[in-house]
Amino acid sequence: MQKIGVFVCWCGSNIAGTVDVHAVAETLKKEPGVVFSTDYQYMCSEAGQNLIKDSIKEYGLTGVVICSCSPRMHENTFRKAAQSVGLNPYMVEVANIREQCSWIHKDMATATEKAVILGRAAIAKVHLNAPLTAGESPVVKRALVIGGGIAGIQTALDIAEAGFEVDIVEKSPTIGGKMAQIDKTFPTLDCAACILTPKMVEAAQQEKIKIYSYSEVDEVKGFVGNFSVKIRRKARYVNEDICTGCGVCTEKCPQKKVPNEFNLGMDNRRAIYIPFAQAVPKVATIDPNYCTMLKTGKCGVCSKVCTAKAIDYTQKDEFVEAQYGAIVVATGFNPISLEKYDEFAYSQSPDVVTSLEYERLMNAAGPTSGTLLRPSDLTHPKTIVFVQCVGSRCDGGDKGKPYCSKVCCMYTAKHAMLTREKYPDTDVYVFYIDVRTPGKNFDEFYRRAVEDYGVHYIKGMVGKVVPQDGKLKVQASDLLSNEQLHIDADMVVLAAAIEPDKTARPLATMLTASMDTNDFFTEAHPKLRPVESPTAGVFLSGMCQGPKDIPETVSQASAAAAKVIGLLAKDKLTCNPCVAHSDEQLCNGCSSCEKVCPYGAITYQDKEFRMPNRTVAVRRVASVNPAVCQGCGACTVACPSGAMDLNGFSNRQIMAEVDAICK
Amino acid sequence: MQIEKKEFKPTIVAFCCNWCSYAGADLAGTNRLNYPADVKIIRVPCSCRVNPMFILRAFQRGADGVILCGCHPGDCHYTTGNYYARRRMTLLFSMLDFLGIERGRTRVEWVSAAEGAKFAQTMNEFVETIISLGENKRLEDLRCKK
Amino acid sequence: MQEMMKKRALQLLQDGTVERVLAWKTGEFSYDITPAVFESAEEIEKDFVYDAFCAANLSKYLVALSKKEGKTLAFLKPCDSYSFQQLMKEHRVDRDNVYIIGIACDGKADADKIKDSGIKGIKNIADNGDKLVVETIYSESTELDKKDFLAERCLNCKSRKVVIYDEMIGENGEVLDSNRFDMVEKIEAMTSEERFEFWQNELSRCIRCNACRNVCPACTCEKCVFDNDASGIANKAAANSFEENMFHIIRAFHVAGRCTDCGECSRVCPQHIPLHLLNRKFIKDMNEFYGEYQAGEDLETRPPLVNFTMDDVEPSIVNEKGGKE
Amino acid sequence: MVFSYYPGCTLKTKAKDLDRYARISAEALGVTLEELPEWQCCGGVYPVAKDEIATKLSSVRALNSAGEMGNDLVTLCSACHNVIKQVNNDMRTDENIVLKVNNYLKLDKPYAGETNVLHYLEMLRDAVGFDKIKEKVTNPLTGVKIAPYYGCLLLRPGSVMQFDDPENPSIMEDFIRAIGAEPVSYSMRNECCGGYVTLENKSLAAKKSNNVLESAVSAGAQMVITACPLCLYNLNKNGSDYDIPVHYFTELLAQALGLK
Amino acid sequence: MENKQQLTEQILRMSGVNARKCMRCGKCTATCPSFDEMEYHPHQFVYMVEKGDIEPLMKSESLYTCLTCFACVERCPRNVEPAKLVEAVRLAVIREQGANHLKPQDLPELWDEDLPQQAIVSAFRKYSK
Repeated sequence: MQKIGVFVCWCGSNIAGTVDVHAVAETLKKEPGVVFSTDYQYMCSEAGQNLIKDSIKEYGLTGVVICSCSPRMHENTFRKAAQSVGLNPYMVEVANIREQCSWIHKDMATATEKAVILGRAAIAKVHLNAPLTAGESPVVKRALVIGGGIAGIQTALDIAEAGFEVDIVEKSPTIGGKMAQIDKTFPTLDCAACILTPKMVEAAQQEKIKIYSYSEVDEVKGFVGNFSVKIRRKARYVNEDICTGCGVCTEKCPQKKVPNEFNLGMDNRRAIYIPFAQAVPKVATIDPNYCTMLKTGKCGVCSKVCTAKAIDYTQKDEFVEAQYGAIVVATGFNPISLEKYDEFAYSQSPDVVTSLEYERLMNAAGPTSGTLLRPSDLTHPKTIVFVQCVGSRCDGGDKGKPYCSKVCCMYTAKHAMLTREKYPDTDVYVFYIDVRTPGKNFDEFYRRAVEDYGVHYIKGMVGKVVPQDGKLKVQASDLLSNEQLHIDADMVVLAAAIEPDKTARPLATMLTASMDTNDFFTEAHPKLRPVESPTAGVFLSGMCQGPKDIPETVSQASAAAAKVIGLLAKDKLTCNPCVAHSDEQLCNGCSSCEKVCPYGAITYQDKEFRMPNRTVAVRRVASVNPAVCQGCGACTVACPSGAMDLNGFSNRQIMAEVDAICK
Repeated sequence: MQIEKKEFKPTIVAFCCNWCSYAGADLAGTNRLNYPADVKIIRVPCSCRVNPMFILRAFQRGADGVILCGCHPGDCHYTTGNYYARRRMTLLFSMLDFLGIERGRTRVEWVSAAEGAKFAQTMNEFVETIISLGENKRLEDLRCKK
Repeated sequence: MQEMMKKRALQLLQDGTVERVLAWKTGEFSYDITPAVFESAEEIEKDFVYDAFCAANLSKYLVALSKKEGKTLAFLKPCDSYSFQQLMKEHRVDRDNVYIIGIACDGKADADKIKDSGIKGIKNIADNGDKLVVETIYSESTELDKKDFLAERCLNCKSRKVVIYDEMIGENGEVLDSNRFDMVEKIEAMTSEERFEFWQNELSRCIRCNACRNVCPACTCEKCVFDNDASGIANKAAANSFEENMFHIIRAFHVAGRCTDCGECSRVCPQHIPLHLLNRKFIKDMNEFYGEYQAGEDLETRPPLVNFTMDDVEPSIVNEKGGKE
Repeated sequence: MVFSYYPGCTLKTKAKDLDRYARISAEALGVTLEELPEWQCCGGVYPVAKDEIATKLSSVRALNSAGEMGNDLVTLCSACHNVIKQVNNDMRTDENIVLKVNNYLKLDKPYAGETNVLHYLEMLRDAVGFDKIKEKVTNPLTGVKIAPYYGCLLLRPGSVMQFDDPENPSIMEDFIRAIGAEPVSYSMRNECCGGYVTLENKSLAAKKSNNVLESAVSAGAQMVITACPLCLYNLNKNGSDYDIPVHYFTELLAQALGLK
Repeated sequence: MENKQQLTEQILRMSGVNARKCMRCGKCTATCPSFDEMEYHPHQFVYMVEKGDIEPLMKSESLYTCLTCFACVERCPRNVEPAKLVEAVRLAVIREQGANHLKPQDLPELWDEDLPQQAIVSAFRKYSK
């Protein structure tokens, strides 16, 4: 039997004005288990807290009920007070007789009666409270960043800056991501490479950062503070430590007809290649799909010309297993495939390009060395039509993505503006549904494109593109003048919707992190925890969480880094003790709880149970990882056998409250 | 002849999730928005913590109405809890209706931490409904043939 | 059928494929058949029976049997196979330890219906394909059409397809368009008052014998919450008039999304309470609110109660779509 | 290989060639086309409105009749194909239509879209295989530059027709390659020729037809092929700015197979 | 007013179209091969039906210049299906007694000997009841 003390607070006249606090204390004194009951002016004051502490000591209280303001206000205060004199803080319950009683009722008799009932419910609950100890788990002081684009680089740099080790896993041979392919950035028009490559170099030189390029995450185990990750280092057939990046091999390789992915296939590279001049790490990689030596065993030119002797045709995939306290997902995005939108003739004419391809066509390191030439005949295009929202804002399903890709309005304005600036004799049309420019200096930028650069912005959409006689016959609508336009264009640029990288979904499964129907990672809370995944210890950076531009990506990257630093700064994690736990004797192992757990906190194991007649039975039972569980209780209701229960809000505790209220 | 009518004071249990609705109830208090004292709130971490058993238990022990309040769908502190609660309560309420229990006795309302006024208004409406339904007899009587 | 099954059971037992056979044997009367485990050829030769009265769903016994050493041969009717697959989905049975022979089923006879038809002193009922031959203690013999005496659940059969098996005896059937929700709809069409009276009439007969729970293939909890003192709702004897309601509602809720609608609960109820209607109500609601779902149909689909969509119906749907006021 | 075959009214009158060459070619390719015993005109245009029931009945009768014989239903005229496939889709997806149609028809067994509808081209691609056709070709049309004309009816709506990629189809191109000729790629191949208004609005039909032919001619086509009698008529009659022959694809098939 | 609303509902029901899904991109109008012949263009059809302005549409020649080529249906990013609205409005017109757009007596004038059956059949199906 508990020895319970009841403390009724007046809160000055806030409670005492409507509730007869003395009567409440007296009535509750008669409840079973109550050995002490009193009222006082301000329980939260130092004197009030001392009253509680002294009473705990004097009466040897095992449970405390405080009838006062909302537990959201002072529950912690009272718990700490109890703890300071050796009572487990979770033996304290608060009956809310201010916000939910004295402040909403006028009649003293009614309010007093209700206060007593609320007090009784709290007493009934305390009877069933058990001391809870917050568990602790150690924190491995190293972070993993998956994805080496601008998001991943920024996150890694910030974490390293704070003194923690970070590993970056990047699936392609170099870090840099999509930003490396971009020519200029809006709305300032500074060159993307000029601001990105120093960061890439910094990441490479930062002692705390280790870059696993050309690598993928194969397996993730563990939980917040202690993830164990298996990283596959794909064979690049070049010894990374020896290669000097001199590039001789990439010039001598006889296999010249390999589509160059960095320029989106608009030109060719060799079978051994360095993706671009500023690549980090600047080492060569052999493409096994094209290398004659690897495919037929005959060639070996690169090996012969390599003075550093870095080529190794026998290399195999290697695996690294490492421990991390936190994982940041920064897997980024890709433009969607335009197969389904061939009314724009993307597959029918090389002069119909995506915006990212256009980016490369404008770029000095691109296939045309920065001169804008149309791919079909390398002539200057005189009329260019930009089409916005290709595959964005659709009805979902086969039609395309239901969301706005967010960056297209701005980069299209940028393309249009840059084109007009470099080639003033070019006619530029932009077909838009809405121009969306929320962002610092964004609308001004777009207006400049229209007002200063004379870009023709037309509210409407392109309906059909017909390549004919060297032109692209564009049929479009102009909704404001209610006309159908027919434009003979030289190039058409499609603002393809963006979608999360294809590697994100399997990664989410490995991390037990949740995703929305569009394969964007979901955040722990859309407003308040936007850079955390609901899975503890997994953080989100950049486009993998939703469409965003570079400044937003960098902000989120730094925010994620701050969260990681906050986590890694701790030696141990204190867990919320109000977590679920499973009674193995009762558990059927049916997996219902696991299915509703938003945190992936529940796992199963086969356990032996002693049965009658000295037999042993093996049964699959659930166990909850207290470091991961957040205590929502979804599992407790999903569980038919009642094996799953929640500390601090157990079935019996809640039912005791129900009983006390309904008596 | 005058029959003396005893005023019916219903017993009403309100389960409120800690993050939204309980805070909404607190806000109703802070703003001094009245609702009847018949409503007694039980704090739960999330609407998904509420087991149909608790609701039946309340009726068993004499409650006349039970209401469950949680974060608005999409705003759950635990992301998905109220979605499960919504399904569970939909099915439970439908079953009670099927058994001939007055459907006004159970209700789910999504109340955010900012919706103090909505909380008070909801409780006022609910109490009114319960008073109009009168004492909860059917659930108790289901097993005893008159 | 019986002979084919028997022959195959003997073969599999003798060639060591299985250690034991789960099937049926005759109880007190020829129409009172109980599940049985046979471990030897002799037992099979002696007691093995399969006819129109082999109604029991065998799947539940495999929770324990599949954990035993050696394989168990189980004969599963379509109904049983759904239950078995549902148990697999919940990791309650070890598939590798069960050899399943699916048996085609065209419905089981209901001995009570025969008794109710006015035949007195039934001694024996023989299953003769489409006909049932009833012999009485008065040495009378009557031939009845089996289809006139099918159990209620078989008249509303949802599926004649055995969904999981190692081999089939008889030709596997199809999923059927059944009218199984007709009665639920009929009750829904009653007024609230009438529904209450209907259920009061039914549930007031409950004697809490637990037969429904004990036979239910979804009720395989290691320990039922109603038997667990620590659960706070255990009750051996009813504490007040509410207990039975609570028991039946909670039981139906606990099996919601897991109940395959095999109808065993109503079959075994000694008080003839149509308990399956509670389960069907949940099934019907789940189908209507969250899309068609058949428990036990496959191993992958998420049961509706551990699933959600962001635009699920609100509980207030009951005000629009519930029964009549 | 046996298929039920729905020729449609135009193939019995003005477009006998389309039909005749299809039959003899099928036979040569080992396909038996069993003409449905009693078929009625499909109406020529799909009745779009949800409350159009009577106008869908003839299609359902044809579908059900093929279904009763256990066959897939092959159609040839693009319009018939479009109508019958769309009605079949209604019978698969629109409960209301299924109910009303079945109430009306009182078939032995209610029909709910069980029959598969194939266009003759689909049959060539999926049942026969273009590779097999290539083998059987005795008289390849080597060097002939042919513009495939799909029009709108074969392809749209893509989600229902499931015929080919509605924006970038390839089945006719593959067919052209199979008979040894060279397909010409041009973007107007899936644009409308204006066939449905040919009766009333010759100038609009002419404009649309000429646009199609212009695109084909400028891409270097020597002839155009189609599966639709209405398109054929319209391109020939109204597309008079361009003097380029328009043929039924079956005619070329028969020719390549040495049957013409 | 009530009539207007009824008419709108009738059109929406007959077509099965949800006009509210339209995001006013104008792709239907951009892709329409019959644009020049139309008084009201596909996007206007959608918008006017959404607003309940059915009467002007019913009086419009546009009903008979739509080619039913389904390009707008195929290419609409929002699955709005403008052609189905055109068809529904046309039906609303020709289902009225004596409102047939095409009458048998018109035929001889339009006839030529190569005209395939389907041209006539479909024209009657589309333009008369």
